[in-house]
Order: sequence, then C-alpha cells, then structure tokens
Amino acid sequence: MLDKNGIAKRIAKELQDGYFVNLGIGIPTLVANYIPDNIEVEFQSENGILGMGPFPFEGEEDADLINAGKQTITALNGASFFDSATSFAMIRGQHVDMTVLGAMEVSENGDIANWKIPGKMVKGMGGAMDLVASADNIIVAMMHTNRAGESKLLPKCGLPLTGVGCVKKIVSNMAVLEVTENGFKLLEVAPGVSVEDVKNATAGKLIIEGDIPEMDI
Amino acid sequence: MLDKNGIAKRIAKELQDGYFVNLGIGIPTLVANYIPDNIEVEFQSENGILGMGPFPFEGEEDADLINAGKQTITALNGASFFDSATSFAMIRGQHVDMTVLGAMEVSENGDIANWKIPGKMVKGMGGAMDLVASADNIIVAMMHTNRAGESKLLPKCGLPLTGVGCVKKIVSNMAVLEVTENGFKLLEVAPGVSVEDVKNATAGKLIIEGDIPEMDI
Amino acid sequence: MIKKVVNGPDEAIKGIKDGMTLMLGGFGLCGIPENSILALRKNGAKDLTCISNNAGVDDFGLGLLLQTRQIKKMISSYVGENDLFEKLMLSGELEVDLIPQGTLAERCRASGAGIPAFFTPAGYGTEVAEGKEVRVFNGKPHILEHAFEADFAFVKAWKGDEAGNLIFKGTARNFNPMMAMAGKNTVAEVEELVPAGELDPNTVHTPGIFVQRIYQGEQYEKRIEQRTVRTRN
Amino acid sequence: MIKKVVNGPDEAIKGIKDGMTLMLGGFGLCGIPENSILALRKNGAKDLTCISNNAGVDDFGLGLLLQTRQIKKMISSYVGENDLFEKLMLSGELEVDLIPQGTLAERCRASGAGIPAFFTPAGYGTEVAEGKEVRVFNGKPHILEHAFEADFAFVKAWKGDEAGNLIFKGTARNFNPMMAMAGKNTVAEVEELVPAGELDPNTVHTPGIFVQRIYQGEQYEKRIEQRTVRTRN
Repeated sequence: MLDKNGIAKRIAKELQDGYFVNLGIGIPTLVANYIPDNIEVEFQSENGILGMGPFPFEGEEDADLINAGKQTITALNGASFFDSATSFAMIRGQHVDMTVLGAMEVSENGDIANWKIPGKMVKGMGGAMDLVASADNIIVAMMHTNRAGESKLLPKCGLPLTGVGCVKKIVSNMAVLEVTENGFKLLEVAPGVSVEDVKNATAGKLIIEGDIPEMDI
Repeated sequence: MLDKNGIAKRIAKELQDGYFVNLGIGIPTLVANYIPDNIEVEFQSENGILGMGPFPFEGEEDADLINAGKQTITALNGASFFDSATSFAMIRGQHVDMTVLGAMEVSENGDIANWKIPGKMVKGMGGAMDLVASADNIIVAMMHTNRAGESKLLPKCGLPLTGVGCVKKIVSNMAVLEVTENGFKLLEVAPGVSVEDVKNATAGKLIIEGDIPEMDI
Repeated sequence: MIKKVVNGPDEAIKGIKDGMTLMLGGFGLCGIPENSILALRKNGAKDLTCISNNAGVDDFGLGLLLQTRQIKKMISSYVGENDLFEKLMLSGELEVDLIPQGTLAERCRASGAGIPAFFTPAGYGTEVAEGKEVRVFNGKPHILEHAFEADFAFVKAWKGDEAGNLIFKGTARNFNPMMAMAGKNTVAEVEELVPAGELDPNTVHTPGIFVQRIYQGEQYEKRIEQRTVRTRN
Repeated sequence: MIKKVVNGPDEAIKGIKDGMTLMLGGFGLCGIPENSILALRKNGAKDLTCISNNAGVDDFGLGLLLQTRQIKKMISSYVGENDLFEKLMLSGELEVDLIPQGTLAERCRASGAGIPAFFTPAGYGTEVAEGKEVRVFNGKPHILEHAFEADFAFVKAWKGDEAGNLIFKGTARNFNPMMAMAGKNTVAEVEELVPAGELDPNTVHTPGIFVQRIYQGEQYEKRIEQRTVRTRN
C-alpha cells in the first residue's frame, strides 16, 4: 500500500522530457518532488505562471508570486507570467502535456467528480473543469477507498460531475489502472497489495488480463 | 466645394476631448492634422498601437513602428503596443470612440461599400469590416460623386458591402449628412455649394428640413 | 488628455449604485483591488453582484463585503477559503454561481472584446452545462458560453501611468487584464502611478483605453494566504 | 530542458510537406519571419495554404513564395500591395479567402485557445457571412466563425530565449503571438537569442509553451514599405 508520497513518486514516472505539466492541489503537488534526474519538465500553474520553482527561502516570500493553491512559490529561469485567459488558452488549447489532479470519485467510463458534495461542501471547481475537459493526458491521484472503506472507483459517479469520459489513468494507493472502453484495466499493483485486494476495493468493472506486475517505485 | 484637407478639417470638429480614434487610409489620415487646440485625442492604429504620433524625423524611421497604412510613425508619451487580437478587442468591444473611413458607395440606409470591385480590384477589407460592424460612431469621409460625376450616395449600394446599416454621418466635399431611418439628412453645405447642388449630386433619398447652414471650417 | 487620475478610492467608486454588477480582479488574495474594496465597504452600496474568481477570506478581500452583507450574488470559480461564504451560501442568504475558471476568464475577455458568445469544452456533461447549447466540434462536445456584462471593474496593478496604462507583477496579473477590458467603467488602483511616458509602451499589459479611472493606493497589505517556505540547508 | 533551439531556418522547417497549411506572422512587411520564408522558398514545398494578414510585396515576404508558385491558397485580410498577387488571383491561379482582419486575428487566437468557434459582428450582411450561421445578441446580428487549423506557424520576434519565450518590438508584434499559439509546430525566429533566465518573465509576450523551435535569424532586412518622414524645422 502506498502513502501519498508513494502515489506522487509513481506518477512522476509518467513524466517525459520537455513536458509541460499542471499539478492540482493535494497529492498532485507532491509529484514535483520526484522528477526523474534525466528529464526536465516545466510546471504550469493556472493562476498565471509557467516555470514554477520550489517554495521560496524563508524571508523571500513574495505576495505577488503564488501558485493555484495560493502558496508562495518561486520562478525558475525561463519562466513567464501571463493572465488567466492566456493560462486557460494553454490548457484548453492542449499545450499542457499532462494534468494530474485528485478525485472524490471516478467511474469506469472515465467520469470524474471532485468539486461538490450537495448540501455539505461547495468549494467550487476552480480550473478543474477546464483541465479535465481539455487535456488528453489526465492522471488521477487518489485513495482507492474513502475513510469508510468504500470504493471510490465506481460503475457510475454519485456526486456532481467535474467532467465526463476524460480520465485516462488512475494512480491510487493500491494500483495503477487505465480507463478503457470496457472499464478499469489493472496495470500494476502497489507493493504488498494483491490483485484480490484491488478487486475487493474496486466497485466499478475491473479488467484483469494476465500477470499483473508490482509497481517499480 | 471642399478639397481633401477641407473634408479632414470638418471631420476634426467632430472630435471630443479624450476620444480614442481610428483613422482609415486616405482622407481620414489627414484628420490628425486638424485636431482642435483645446482637446486631446489618442489615435489607435489597428496593427497594434495606441498613442500614435506624427511621422518620424528623417533618419529616425523604425521598420518595427508603422501604422495600418504601412507608413513609418512615432509613438507619443503614454503609448502602448499590443497584438492584433487585442487591437480588434478594442474595436469590436467599442472602446474606440470614433472611426473615420473612406467609402466607394454609401446607401441611404447606412450600408457602406469600400473593399472590392468585382472582376477589377480586390485589395481586401483589412480591418474595415470589423470597424464598421462594431463602432457606434462611424464617419465616412468621401467625395460626393465619382470621376464620372455620378453620385456615390445611393438608394442601394451596387458594390459588395463592407457593412450594413452602420454609417451614421458622412462628410463629403459638398456636405455634411446624417444617415437617418428615412434617408440622408442634409445638415450642412460646403462653402460655395447650394442645397440644389447637393440635391443634384445625391442619388439616394435626401431629407432637407428648414434652412441648411454653411459649414464652419 | 482627459483626466483619468482621481484623488483616491472614494472618488474612484463614484457612480456605484445598489444592485450593480462589479468585476474584481485577483486570484485568492493576490492582485486584489484592496483599496477599492475598502471604499466600497465604506460606501455601503448593497445588493451587489460580484464577479471574482474567489471571495476573499473572512476578514480580507471580498470577505469584507460579505461581512456587511453588501453582496447579493457571487459569480466565482472557487470559494473554498471563506467560512462565512459557505455559511451564507448554504443558508440561502447569498446567491452563488460557480463556473469553471477558464470560462470565467474567457467570458470576461469576450465581453471586453465584443465577442458575445463562444464555445468551450469545459463543463460539458456537468451541472454547468444545464440549459446551455451543446455542439460537437472535431468529434468533441462543447457548450456555448456568453460574455459577462459589468457596470464597474476594479483592478489592481503594480505600475500605472496617467494615460491608464497598466503593468502587473508576477502572478498578481491573473484576471485583472480581462476585467479591465470588460468593465464599462474600469477603476485601476496601482502601487505606483507615474506620468505618461515613463512606462515602456512595449511592456504595457493593459493599454490605457481600457481604464477610465486610476489612482495610487494609499497602502497595500498584500496579505499572503499560504506562506510556504523552504529552509536553507 | 528539451532542446528547442535549432541551428537555423533549414532545420527549423523540417517536416514541411506539400499541401500543408502554414500561418505566417507580420503586418505588411513588419514583423514577418524573413529567414523562414527564405528557407521555405529554398525547400520548394508546394500547394501550400498560407494564413497571413498580407501577402508581402512582389519581391519580399510572402511575395517570394508567390513568385515560385508554391502557394495554392492565401487566407488574408488585405493584399493590396502585391501586383503579382492580384494577377494570380484574377486569373484563378491562386485561391484567395479574404476575411476581416479582426476575425483573422481572433480565429488564430481561438485555435490556440481551444475555442472552436465564436460569434462576431464583423462581416454580417456581406459576402463574408455567406453560408455562416447568424445569431442576434443584444439586438445586433453576429456570425459564427471557426478556429483555424495550421500545421506550422512561423513567427518573428525581437528577443527570444532557449525556453521559447518571446518578446516583440513595437508594432512588429501584430499577428505573431496568436499564430504562435495556434501552430501545431511553431517556429520562432528572433533577432537575438539569449539563455533562459535572461528575459524578465513579467515582460514575456509569448510564453515558451507555444514555441516548439527557435533560432536566431542570420540577417534581417526589415524592409520599410512606406517610408514617411517629416523634416526638422
């Protein structure tokens, strides 16, 4: 079973040299800590920066330099700043190569819900709807089950949707799965997790073909 | 009867303090030479400058600084440069207060034709279609008749249109006219031109109400 | 030149009336029109509709106008940082229209650019698409979104000149340029106001044509929402 | 960082094939990708569709590719400065699609911004509107225009860095930023190429994400079309 950092580490292996990447809030943010040594990627934050760097040293925080999570950040060499319309032009226009975001629920046809729990919580979708509707390469970082132990990989989402049929890949604490026409296809299991465990934790249709390797992280 | 400079001079009297103005190629360009002393206006050129100044001194021409007529220009204090999409955002979004352009034909309902003579001349519409479709305050600077002496103020345009029902005012070498629901309303005649002369030179419906004053230029 | 420079925020908000629609720049607390918001609070205009990506925090930014119940309706993309907001929304005291962030930005730009409507893929198949026209382009469904209208737009820039030209700094740019384009009356507050001619025309982000009033803000708190740092090793 | 810097225009145009659609920045002869155009002429690719506001003059700019008959179709807003162009068009040797300048700019931007279509008032009631959907917004008729698609975009900037960031100068900016956004492969040529980190990120006009290849042009003629001057008194 992976912890949050483990999920981030596994997702980082999906990065390719030269990628422009948008990381959502939460686990996705951690991906930036595990970029493979032999490649370079550039991070885009939808509030208006390309070439986002690490947090500033103490005392060097700049209120005019934050990421989409409202955290103080820095800008790397080769960075650029731009307005929100240009930022979402990059996203909708598919200039961003990979999007990583969290989810409350994902359905076997790739629907995703992550912005609203009716009557309880309404924070808003922020840029998530634009991101999932636009990106070709969307990876969801999530826990396989909720706190009650119920599967978050469902036949159909129960919560209000963020996007339909858009999730291509899921990296959970238990497994890596591809969303195919026929359902969740199991690609890898986490260390210490059996195929049977994944089966039990997945409510949506699960496709298991041949031997399933253990993640290499 | 006015010459080109006279037309420009009369149009300049329509300028108001603080106006942003787009001047077309030809007679309209001359309007910049007759700005009343007590007001300031800013000229926008659709290729991407606001705050256009006079031609540069000899030897100071900059190939990277031209107007929409491809002439070398200068930039005044407070000028800004921008891309073509932003430039036409200013135009379509009605941020430009006054547009002056030439015409081959204008009809009594305010249609204008100025970009094409089928089979003979096709230079293109450039920004004219965006300008006439967007501006609330369009003044046409034109000769009242063509070289053959035929009226260019018509019941209906014969040439391909640039825009429909958009011209509000015409300043010709003979008169100032307002385009109303009922036709061309004569507002002023040029020095040495009689109401009868304007009547004879206007093929479209002409409205003459009361005494018509002579232009004060 | 027509005088765009006003004495301060109180003069800048002249004409604000109950029931008006306002746009306010900023992302989180970054690049928000601090001084204009304080003046709006002092002014007391109510039943306002505010178009702003976020709603501030409880005691700063637009949160100040929520405290005084001056806002009837918020049009935003993300409001997760404000407890009072959530309470007012769930109790029905506050109308809320949540829309995707990119759509919010583009609807502001469209308004300023004379584009009444456009198609976007964002929100297709979700609540956001309800009642909206759907059309397929290149095999992909899109929904039709419309330009916003706003009586006033309040933006905040780093530097500005007397002609209304604006330059933003870092990620404080965000929604400010599009909202400046969209406002019928755009009020810009700046950290530093200079005479026309001192800004390089090549580096201007918002040309002066989009700004009707401008003033130098008296004080900027520029509060940081999430102070994240690393330690020197 | 993935290597965007190429050795020169010949390497930059690799992948160009007969029948492709190209965008080329510039207004008149101002801000045109001079060196890329020369390389395209040397390359000889034909049956090209070129989206460019103008068509150059007889012996410079896109006029050079008209001379060699490499262009099958031009999509432009104004072509009045080119006699060969007019001849080829009237004789039917050259297909021409003339569209309003603002629509041209917006269709490029839309393409790069993932907006497949938008409404504009420009051209309503004219030849340009033929066959296009008309819809009334706020009492005013608009027509539906679609985003352009282009295989390559060629742009020219003043300064650029190794990350592909671009800064333009004066009115040489014009269509270049939108075309950079729109191209599947965007080739930028610059007068001065600097290492990443040397450009102020606040003054970048085109972020590097929109540029796939970049090189410093060997020579810039920057021909002036209408040299207008005043005399010192």
